[in-house]
Amino acid sequence: MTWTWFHRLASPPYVYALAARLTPWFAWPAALLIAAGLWGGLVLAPPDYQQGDGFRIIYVHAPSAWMSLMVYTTMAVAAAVGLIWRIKVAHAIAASCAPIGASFTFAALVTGALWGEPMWGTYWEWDPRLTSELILLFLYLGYMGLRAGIEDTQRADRASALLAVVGVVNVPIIHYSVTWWNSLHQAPSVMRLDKPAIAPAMLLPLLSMLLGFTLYFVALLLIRLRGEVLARERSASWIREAVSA
Amino acid sequence: MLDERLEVENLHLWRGERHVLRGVRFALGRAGCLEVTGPNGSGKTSLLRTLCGLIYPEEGTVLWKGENVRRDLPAFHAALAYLGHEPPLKADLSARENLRYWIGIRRRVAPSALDAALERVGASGWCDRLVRTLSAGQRRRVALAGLALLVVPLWILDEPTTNLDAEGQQLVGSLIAEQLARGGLVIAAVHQGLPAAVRDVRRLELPP
Amino acid sequence: MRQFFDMGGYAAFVWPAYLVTLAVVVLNIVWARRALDRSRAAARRRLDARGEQP
Amino acid sequence: MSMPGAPAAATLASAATADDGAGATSVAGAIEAARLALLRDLKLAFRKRGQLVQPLAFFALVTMLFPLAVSPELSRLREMAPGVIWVAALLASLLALEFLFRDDAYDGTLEQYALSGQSLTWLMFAKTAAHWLLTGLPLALMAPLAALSLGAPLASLAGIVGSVAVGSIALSLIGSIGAALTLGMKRSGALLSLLTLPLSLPVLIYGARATQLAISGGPLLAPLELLGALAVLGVTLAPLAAAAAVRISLE
Repeated sequence: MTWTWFHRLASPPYVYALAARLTPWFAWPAALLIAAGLWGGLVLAPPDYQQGDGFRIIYVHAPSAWMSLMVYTTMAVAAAVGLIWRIKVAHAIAASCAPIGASFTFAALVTGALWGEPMWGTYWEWDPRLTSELILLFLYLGYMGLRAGIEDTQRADRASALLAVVGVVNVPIIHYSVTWWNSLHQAPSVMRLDKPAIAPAMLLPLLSMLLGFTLYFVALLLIRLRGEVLARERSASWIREAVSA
Repeated sequence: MLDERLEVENLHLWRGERHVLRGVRFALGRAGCLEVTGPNGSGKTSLLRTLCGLIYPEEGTVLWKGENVRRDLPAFHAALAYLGHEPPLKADLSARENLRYWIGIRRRVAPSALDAALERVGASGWCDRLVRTLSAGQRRRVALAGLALLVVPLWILDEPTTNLDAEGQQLVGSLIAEQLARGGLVIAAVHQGLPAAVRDVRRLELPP
Repeated sequence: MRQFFDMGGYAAFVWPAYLVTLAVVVLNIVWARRALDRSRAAARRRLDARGEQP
Repeated sequence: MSMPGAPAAATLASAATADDGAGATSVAGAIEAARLALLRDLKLAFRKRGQLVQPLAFFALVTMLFPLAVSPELSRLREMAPGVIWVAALLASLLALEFLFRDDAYDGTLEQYALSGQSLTWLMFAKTAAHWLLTGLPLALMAPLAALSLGAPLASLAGIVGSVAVGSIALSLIGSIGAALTLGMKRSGALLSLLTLPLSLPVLIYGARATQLAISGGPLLAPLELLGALAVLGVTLAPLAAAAAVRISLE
């Protein structure tokens, strides 16, 4: 059957071993790409004509913001798969995502605020992107709170998965409403970031950072996934194998 | 149409770190009665709730008329009456109102049938009092009246005789006997065994 | 070099931003490892507890 | 052995055909079941009127706090009125959410709903509708009083009632998912707000805007339409999610 790969991917022992084997294949390229991105972003890229060297925050802010959204989407997709087909490994992936996503949402907020002070003259501006990011943080916290509140892992998996799916349906609605709201109250004195055509010397480090962070996320996910898979497994024989290894 | 028949294959259930059901299997055909026994915490209630489809087992299947109940849960539930160990009654409604809503949600009930069922369980005198003023045994009787109204093929009962006096226990016995006489199936978790009126009972003992 | 660390006068914003992100990146690695170790310890405990049963 | 009046004479086969009248799994059966579930909740609520008044009293209290905390100047209050009314309404409806499923879960009613063979989605819809009738609608009817006390003109009241009424439909629906997910937890209040409030933000934004336009006499159709869209989306999706959540919580 062509579906055997799917079933194998849903089998905990296989996933546990595979995750352990794959981790370095993501971790090292991630480290290289991030190092290259840092070098390119901090040293090689020229200062922005408007923001001077302050724009260099983009090389950490954009990847963090990207992570916050990508991780949430990954979490919701994994949760939906787990909910529909009752696949434990999918629930394990979703559970692994939340702390990673929440921490990077936090980083995106802090770096956004640090970027805001020199650009807007204030650390916190009720800018639609920052506001949406803040709401996203609350969505992550709610997800983690719900998980923590339910003792039984299986029930926690299913309840939090449903919440993630409801959340991901709502994220675009929330973002749209926040943008709409912001367009009503926009103060004209505030300087806004316009989108200039970005020079390749500026763009390449950014792309390198984005890809590096994505690979780093996969590596992180694989490590966490092993723990979550182990926690969900009942069969003694392979737990023994996994623990002794 | 296939015969009413409940088959349980190799049921495994975990609650947290406890392996509660370890390979439970049985089959029950028309007019079959199964009593589930076992010490406290042996998983009697968990087993019944799994049979109902409320709990999803780790492994194993429950077949109704030869088909996995998960395939069409509403159809299975329409053929099933479940009585948990607490009577599903609202304290702020009278016994009669409770029955009207509880049973009415499943099927149309004529007021005369309602009266008959209440009389049957000896509730005629107090069926218009709020349930919060009734004793535990009286509440159990109201639940039994509901059961009498649910003429469905499969009854799953969790400790149906709790809090009942001798006469009430007999009532449970005759209700079950009637259900069996019309070809229905009964699965009951019990502590002291089913009342004597029920004969030909098979027993499933859950290990501690 | 001095010029590099000065970041054209934006040092007070650029470096904290990088520092926070770096901290999150490193902490995530530490947390993930620790979570894995915890699950392994829990699994080991579960195996021991189940030792008596067949 | 059968006693007089007992339905023992009925065979299972004939009982099955008798059941067809209510249509165990038909749409008509589902609607009848939903109607009964709605009536049951309404009747229960009127038996316990004390609980009914609580969210309303809370709403009135919160709106009263603002003049005391900020300033009794009507011009300033009028500017804040939309925000005050909507935040108070949001919190009041949240307060009532905790009771939405609690009793039903405790006394086994929810279990019987899940095992009734009827669509749990329809039953959840009925419960949410009851919840709106008992909290959202009264809040909408009370909002004009709050608005008047905050200096809103008489002409704005119809718009305020409309926006709170439509918005609270969406709030009840969103809340039903959160309430179903936190079912059976011991201290669920804080978590329930953490789950529900972020999802309620669009309602707050459009609702407050509609109220603001109503007070300033502007055209409030646009935000009202958006509120309506949220309510429609909620009506179609939220009961499904709430039913799934209830099944998970019963496991």
